[in-house]
Amino acid sequence: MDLNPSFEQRQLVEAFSTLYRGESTTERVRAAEATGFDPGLWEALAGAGGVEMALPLRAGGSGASLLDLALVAEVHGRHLGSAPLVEAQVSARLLERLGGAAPVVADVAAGRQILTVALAPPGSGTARGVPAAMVADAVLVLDDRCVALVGLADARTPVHNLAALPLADVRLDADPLATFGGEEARRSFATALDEWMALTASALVGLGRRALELAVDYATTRQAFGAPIGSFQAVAHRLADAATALDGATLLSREAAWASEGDPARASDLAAMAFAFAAEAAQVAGEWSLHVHGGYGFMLEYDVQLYFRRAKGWAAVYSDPGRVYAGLGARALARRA
Amino acid sequence: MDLNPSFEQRQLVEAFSTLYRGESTTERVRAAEATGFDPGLWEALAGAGGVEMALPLRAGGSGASLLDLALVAEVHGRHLGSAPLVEAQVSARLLERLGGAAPVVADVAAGRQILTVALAPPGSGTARGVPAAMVADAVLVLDDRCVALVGLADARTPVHNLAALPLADVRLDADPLATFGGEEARRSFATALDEWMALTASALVGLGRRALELAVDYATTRQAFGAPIGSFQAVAHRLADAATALDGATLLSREAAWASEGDPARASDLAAMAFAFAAEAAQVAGEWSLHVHGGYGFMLEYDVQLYFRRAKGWAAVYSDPGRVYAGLGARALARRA
Amino acid sequence: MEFGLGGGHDALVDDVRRFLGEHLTPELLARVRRGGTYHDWDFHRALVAKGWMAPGWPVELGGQGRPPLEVLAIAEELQRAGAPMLGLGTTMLVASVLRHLGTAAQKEAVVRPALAGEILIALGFSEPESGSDVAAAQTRAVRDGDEWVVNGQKMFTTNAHEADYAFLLARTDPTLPKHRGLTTFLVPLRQEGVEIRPITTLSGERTNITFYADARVPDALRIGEVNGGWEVMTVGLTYERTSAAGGDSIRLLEAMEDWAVGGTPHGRSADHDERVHEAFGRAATENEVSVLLSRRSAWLDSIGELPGVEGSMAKLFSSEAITRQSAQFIDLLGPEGIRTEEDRGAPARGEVEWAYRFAQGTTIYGGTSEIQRTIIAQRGLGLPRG
Amino acid sequence: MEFGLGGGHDALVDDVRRFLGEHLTPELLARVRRGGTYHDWDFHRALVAKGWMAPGWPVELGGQGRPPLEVLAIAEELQRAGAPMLGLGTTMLVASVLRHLGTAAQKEAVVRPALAGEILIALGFSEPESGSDVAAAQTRAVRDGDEWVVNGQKMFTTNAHEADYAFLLARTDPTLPKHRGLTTFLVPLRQEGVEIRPITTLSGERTNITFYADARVPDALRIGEVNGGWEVMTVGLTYERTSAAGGDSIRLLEAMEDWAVGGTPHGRSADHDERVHEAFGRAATENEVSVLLSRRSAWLDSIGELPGVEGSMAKLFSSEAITRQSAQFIDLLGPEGIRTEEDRGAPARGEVEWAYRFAQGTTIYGGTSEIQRTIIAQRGLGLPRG
Repeated sequence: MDLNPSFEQRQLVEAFSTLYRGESTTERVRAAEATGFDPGLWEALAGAGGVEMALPLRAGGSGASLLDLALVAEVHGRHLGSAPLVEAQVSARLLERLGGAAPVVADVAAGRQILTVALAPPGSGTARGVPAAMVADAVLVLDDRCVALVGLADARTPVHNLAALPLADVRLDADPLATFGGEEARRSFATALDEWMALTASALVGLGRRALELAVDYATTRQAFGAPIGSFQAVAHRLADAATALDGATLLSREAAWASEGDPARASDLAAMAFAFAAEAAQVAGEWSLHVHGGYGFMLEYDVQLYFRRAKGWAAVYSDPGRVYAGLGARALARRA
Repeated sequence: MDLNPSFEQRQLVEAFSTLYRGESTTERVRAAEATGFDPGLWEALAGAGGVEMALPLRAGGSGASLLDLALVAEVHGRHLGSAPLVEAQVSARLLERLGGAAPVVADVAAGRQILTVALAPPGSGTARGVPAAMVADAVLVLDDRCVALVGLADARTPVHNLAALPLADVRLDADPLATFGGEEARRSFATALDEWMALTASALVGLGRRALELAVDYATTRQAFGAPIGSFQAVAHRLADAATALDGATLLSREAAWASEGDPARASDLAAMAFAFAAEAAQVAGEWSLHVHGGYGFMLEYDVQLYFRRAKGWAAVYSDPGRVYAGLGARALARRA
Repeated sequence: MEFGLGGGHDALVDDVRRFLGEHLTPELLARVRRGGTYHDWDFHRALVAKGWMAPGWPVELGGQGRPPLEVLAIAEELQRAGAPMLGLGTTMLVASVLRHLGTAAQKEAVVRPALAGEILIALGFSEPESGSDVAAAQTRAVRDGDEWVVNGQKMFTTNAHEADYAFLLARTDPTLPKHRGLTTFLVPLRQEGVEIRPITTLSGERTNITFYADARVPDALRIGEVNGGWEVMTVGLTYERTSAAGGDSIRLLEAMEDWAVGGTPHGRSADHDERVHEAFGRAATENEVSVLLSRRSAWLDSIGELPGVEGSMAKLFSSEAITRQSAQFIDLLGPEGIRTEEDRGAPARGEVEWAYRFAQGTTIYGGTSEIQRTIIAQRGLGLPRG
Repeated sequence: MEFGLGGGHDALVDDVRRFLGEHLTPELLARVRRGGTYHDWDFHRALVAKGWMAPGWPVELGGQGRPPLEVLAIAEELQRAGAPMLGLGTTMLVASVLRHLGTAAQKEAVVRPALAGEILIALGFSEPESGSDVAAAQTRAVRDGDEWVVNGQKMFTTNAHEADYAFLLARTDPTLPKHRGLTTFLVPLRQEGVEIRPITTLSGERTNITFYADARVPDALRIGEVNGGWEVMTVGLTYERTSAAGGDSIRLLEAMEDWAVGGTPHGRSADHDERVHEAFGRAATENEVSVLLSRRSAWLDSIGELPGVEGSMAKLFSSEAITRQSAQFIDLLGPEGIRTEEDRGAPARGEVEWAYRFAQGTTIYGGTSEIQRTIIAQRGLGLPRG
């Protein structure tokens, strides 16, 4: 066990932190709320190899581990990135694993095309609430028969949502751009979902930690009844609980990402655990930070509401934590039975 | 609306408070833990008309309302009465409503015989965890066909339990003492369950309020870091939440009892609501009061553990609150559909 | 002991519902939600015409002389329907203060037109540097002959842009101890020295910052004694704290139940799902408790007792309940739960998503949950002060 | 970054499990539970023989020189199995303090036999009037030549009836400020001036009140400077706070899973019940977090950093988790859940009912949850002191 990031990982985090500090200020996040997408941030991410890094060397990528991507996702979450980095990385890896056409993979790696992935099976010919679908070019969907790559241009309807995410309902009536059948394609798709959960857990951790920092800063300076409000137990003890949960979520989400190579047998369970636990920790941090800000927290002008809304919304795109826990519990019992 | 008890109700509460203060001290409660039954308390209760009062005038009772009984049940809970008053009252009313033999009803009313009621339908010829079954003479059971009055003498096995209640598993292989068939018997049995829930809610409220008082007393006198611990928000705000929940549970359990005559259409829902909410409020009060006592709370010698154990156990005899809430939700949806 | 509200209560509720059917049109609700101003002059005047601006006030003062429980019944129905009542609420809070502490001239000049639906009054307590600790107000008022000159800022002056006056807490003697140098005024808002800048909130409600730069207020519009403002505030804050969120919770559960029985085209199936059923049963129970806690306050009021701790309990419990419930309902709806009301596919018409944002404010305004818990602990349980 | 513990870890865990299979017999577990003394000399000496009394200590001091993560691995397995370790825990805490602050003679006279499994040491911090506020201790120690005379009482001196010494915090100068007039001693317990009175606890554990009436302790058994006891305690309390409840939680979930797959003759069916599945998945996740938080502390220790805040987080999280989980598991079991282990029909062998009682203590001893939250808020987050 070594919980310190490697030298390369520290460099990676520092490089992306610099990028996000410049290209994802809260002013930029606000400016992008109408579409949920900041083209300037996306260009910068693509230019920095944000998608390419996720691909293996054989596909012209830089072969980053899922743990490397998780550390970047923490930075993404911390800065509320208005760009589908996680979706693009996960679907690029999936397409490559499925054996997608090399030119398409190359376009995706370079950020010239954006892919995304439908997290839930489609019903009645529609994939609902697909993340990033308003800004992506195509989506990977798993239906009863196969994994299909479906073009998005004329197939999407925007979904107005709490978190200002570029979600869309996607009609699947046009012919797919490509299909991938067989058991292995299904397994690859399941792996992609695990990767999405692990990376989203990391993004939620970054988001939650920043929300907590906002609360701590505010509670340290704001005075009431002759003392900083952070000196009152009613405030301080809540924040201590949030900090503890976020530390736990940090460890768990990093462990989940590490496990994809380090402990494959547990990777899927750990991804689900990390997703559900980080979702709850981020939600609590968002709600308590908002609350600690008093009336200011309720003003759109203050930043904390940006975190509050995304803490709930980024996770809800896939599932509430309760259902994920239920799935974990059922799997554990099935293994024992 | 008038939330003040009537003059008669105040007299009733005062009379039973005096009785319990004498006959159900915590020393007596401790002394009765091995059996869960204090014969002296039972004699006193029977002598004071504790069961008789629950019967209508036509059956030689004093025709107390369910609300009158609820106020007495609050006193019972407050003093952790080691006697099956609620079970005896509910089953006496049920037997009378079923048209049970007058001499039996008279014996029951006078406390010469103790009846109880099986809260769950029996399975495999056994009614499990029947309250008061170790000290009662007979139990009323609802099975697929009818309501049966079953003698207990040779049919019971004691159930060791958290709350030191005189529970037993009851074998139903002997011939019943009496049976009561038909739809009306079923409905009467359902009413008895509602009454048991409403009265148990009141008992839990009394128990919870006393647990809270113990915590407030302790937190007011116990010093740490140069101040009474009740002046710290970490303690005070928890107790404020418990007090609020208990005030809510008090109003709700009294409303539920009142509704049996005052608003029969809602009586069954309100009884379930009161039971589940009072169970949670009492559990929280028990746990937090125990916690506020620090290491002392963990000593058997201190009284607060008596409340802590019964808060959970008295409710669990029937059900956890979650299942009761689920039943309420399902009923509400069925009505709307 | 009696929990029934009597046949008159049912008739009154029916009457309120008929009124709402006529006046609270879907167009009005949509306009209010879109604009964020939870005051509408047409609806307000319709309420006044019905006598429901101040139903509990004596007839001779412009009310209907209704007992507190009838007043509550009207308020419960209006809140449950989501009627725009913020302007009425603040105006009546101030009218109640003036009824007790105002001069005859103030009653004539302010209370009468307020009850006639002619003017609106906003609250100016909070400041950029003071919220829960309201007595720390720094806005200055300095005497100048028959007038006072006001300088400072007030936060969250909701409806200032519709209102005629702000009920303003100002420091009139900075040399006195914190609670002793304060005075309250009714500051006319339509004057040059007042600037009103809108604030948009998380739930879309519009509120305002108001800036006072040499704003003038005649001494005749001072309430209470000079430097006696804290006594006035004590009365005012007691009225403010009675605001409970039980009605909003009931409306939220109804929206969820509509969703559950409506076929749930895209959400999770609510049939046979114990998690949904449990959440619904729990919410219904909590809502019953909220209603009972509020009714207890009204009943205490009706027998001449001041519901201090009891009002705090009603406010604390109902606001924390809607905060829990709205978060849990979003979870039950799954990915569909975060669709906003602008989305045509939103379950429960987007009410749940909106409620999750709205609920966060209920634990803040009218006294935070922390303030209520301290009141309950110290005044209710008698725990020692920290 | 690396979360793997290496192949040596798996082999070590296997070794511990083999050891437990041999020495932690069902009879021993039953005897410990029945008697309430969570110390057993045979088991203790078997651990010593295996080198697992102080596996992290240097070989020359009687340890095995294992890195902190291996030490934790051994402790995790022992806790998860429910091995009686309270006597070992307090003894090693004191040995650790003495290793840093003891004299050469104390190391020879106390640490050596302690590590050899020959003597046991209990803790004497809490008093009737001081618990969390441990520096408020009133027990007096007065110098008398080469000895000190001790008078006072100590609460919760667990295993005093088995132990040779109590690690005692006493006031040696009442004229100095609270934290400055304290001194720590190793008081021999087998002497006339010491009375040990048993305390039975909610979970059946036996602890003790110890009374000191002119009890004598040689100055050679003073630890640290005279009036320097608080510095000693600071070291001691840091070791105490590392106690986490993750292993107990894991054992509890395993018992519930056994119940769920075992046919559930009388309880509710666990098949297809989303509420049960959700609780199991949540508990498994919380247990993973508890393990990770504890491992982080051990890892920090291994790289030479003091896990202060991190230890508090591990302790806080794991103890609150088992408290929530045990209450919820009782609920899931329904009416069957309150049957105790004496009941032959108890589900999960009564482990759940017992855990509900046991868990309440975990949020108290070794520093209450409130103390941990204050440490995390002030030292971890840098929030201002109250």
